[in-house]
Amino acid sequence: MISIQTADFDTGAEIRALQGHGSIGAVVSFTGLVRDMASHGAVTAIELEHYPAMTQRSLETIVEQARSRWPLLGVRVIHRVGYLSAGEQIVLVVVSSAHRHAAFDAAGYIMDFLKSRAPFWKKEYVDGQGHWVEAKVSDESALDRWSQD
Amino acid sequence: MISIQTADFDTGAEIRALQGHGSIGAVVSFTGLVRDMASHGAVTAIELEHYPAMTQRSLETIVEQARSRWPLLGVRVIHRVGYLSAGEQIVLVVVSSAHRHAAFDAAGYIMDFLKSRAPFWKKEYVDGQGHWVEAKVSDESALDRWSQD
Amino acid sequence: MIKLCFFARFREKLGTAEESMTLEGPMTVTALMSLLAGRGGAWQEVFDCPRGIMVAINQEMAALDSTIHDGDEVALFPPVTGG
Amino acid sequence: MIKLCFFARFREKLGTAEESMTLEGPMTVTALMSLLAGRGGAWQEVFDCPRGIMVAINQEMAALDSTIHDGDEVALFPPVTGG
Repeated sequence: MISIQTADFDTGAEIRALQGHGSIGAVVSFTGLVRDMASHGAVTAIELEHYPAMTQRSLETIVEQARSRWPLLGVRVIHRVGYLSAGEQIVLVVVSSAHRHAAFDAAGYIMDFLKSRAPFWKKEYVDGQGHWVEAKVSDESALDRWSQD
Repeated sequence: MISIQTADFDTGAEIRALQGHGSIGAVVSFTGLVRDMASHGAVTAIELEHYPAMTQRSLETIVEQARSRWPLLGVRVIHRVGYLSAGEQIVLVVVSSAHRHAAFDAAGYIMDFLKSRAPFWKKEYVDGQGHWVEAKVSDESALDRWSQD
Repeated sequence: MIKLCFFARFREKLGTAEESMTLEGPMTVTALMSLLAGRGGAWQEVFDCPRGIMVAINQEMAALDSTIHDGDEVALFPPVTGG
Repeated sequence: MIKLCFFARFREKLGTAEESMTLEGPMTVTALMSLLAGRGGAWQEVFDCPRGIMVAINQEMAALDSTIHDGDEVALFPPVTGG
């Protein structure tokens, strides 16, 4: 259900794998890619570092929280680590549910928490120089829309 | 960009086709499937009717509105018509953008308007008996969250 | 002459997908519906009450008080349920 | 003994990914950071100000006033930027 890997993934195959159940009416996928531009120039590649002992657990917690908020029928998360060239796939989240709003919301929720809670760090290479990506305030504030009261 | 067809589609191939551009950071897809259950029993198939002269134009308008609200890099919409068995794919929306919130929001927007504005009608077959699906109030009220002022 | 199109449940109930109709002059969608309801039988059942009826004029969504002109294509159908 | 782990910019700046450290007794994360900053040089630069530092104790996110006990694995890192 959750994979952290250096290998690439096949989005279509992962989506198909979640469509097996007859009561599924909606499948939403999110694919994150290495963009070729950063504020300081053209990005040729990135390097993704993670905290192996914690990353899997952190993603499991995020997925459990999503499952407790929405009636999901399937969840798949793949996050790559290591060197990735511009245009390569970084992350995949696929969620299936009976209804579309649950699937959309859960996929958005998982990505928002993954971005600001899961221990991954991105270094961008511009002209052969590595720069650690700074966290965006917008990633943290994106969590506000999921606060319940 | 917009197809109305009887043939099935390959979600993975459609997503890959929208990933070509280097400034794309996020791709969101929605796949709608024929659920095997309705309120009145087990659904074996559905039949989708549309208004050929209007459907394409209606979807184009919805996509244009989404493009005017979010900075999108690619949009693909496929909606099937005719007989479809339980578990089959009905509709696909794929949106690519530099950033994930634009991609999520635009895909959700397109689906919400498609559901309540595009001229498609669904008949469900339960025990060989066809029943026209009644529109849900929730589909109309889903549009409220996109009202700007 | 205008062209009338019926879809889904309406098409089945009325037993027809489209017809041509002579228009005396511009009229509202509501007036057209009254006229159709006046045919009695299934026509009255479908068009007696404008609630739950959607209308498109020349392939654009329209309202009950929209005006229909000669040469228009007017489609009458139940709320859509695609996707 | 506790295990300290450093990631990303911190790991590079400190020139080390992890170390073992003897703990006199339970202490807060803030106290640990002061202690590390006291080493001077890159350590001071990284841990002088707790703003922009995230901490996990035994692989769970923790706060500046969380208590560290003997045997814990304490990870210190900049805000995450995955996905």
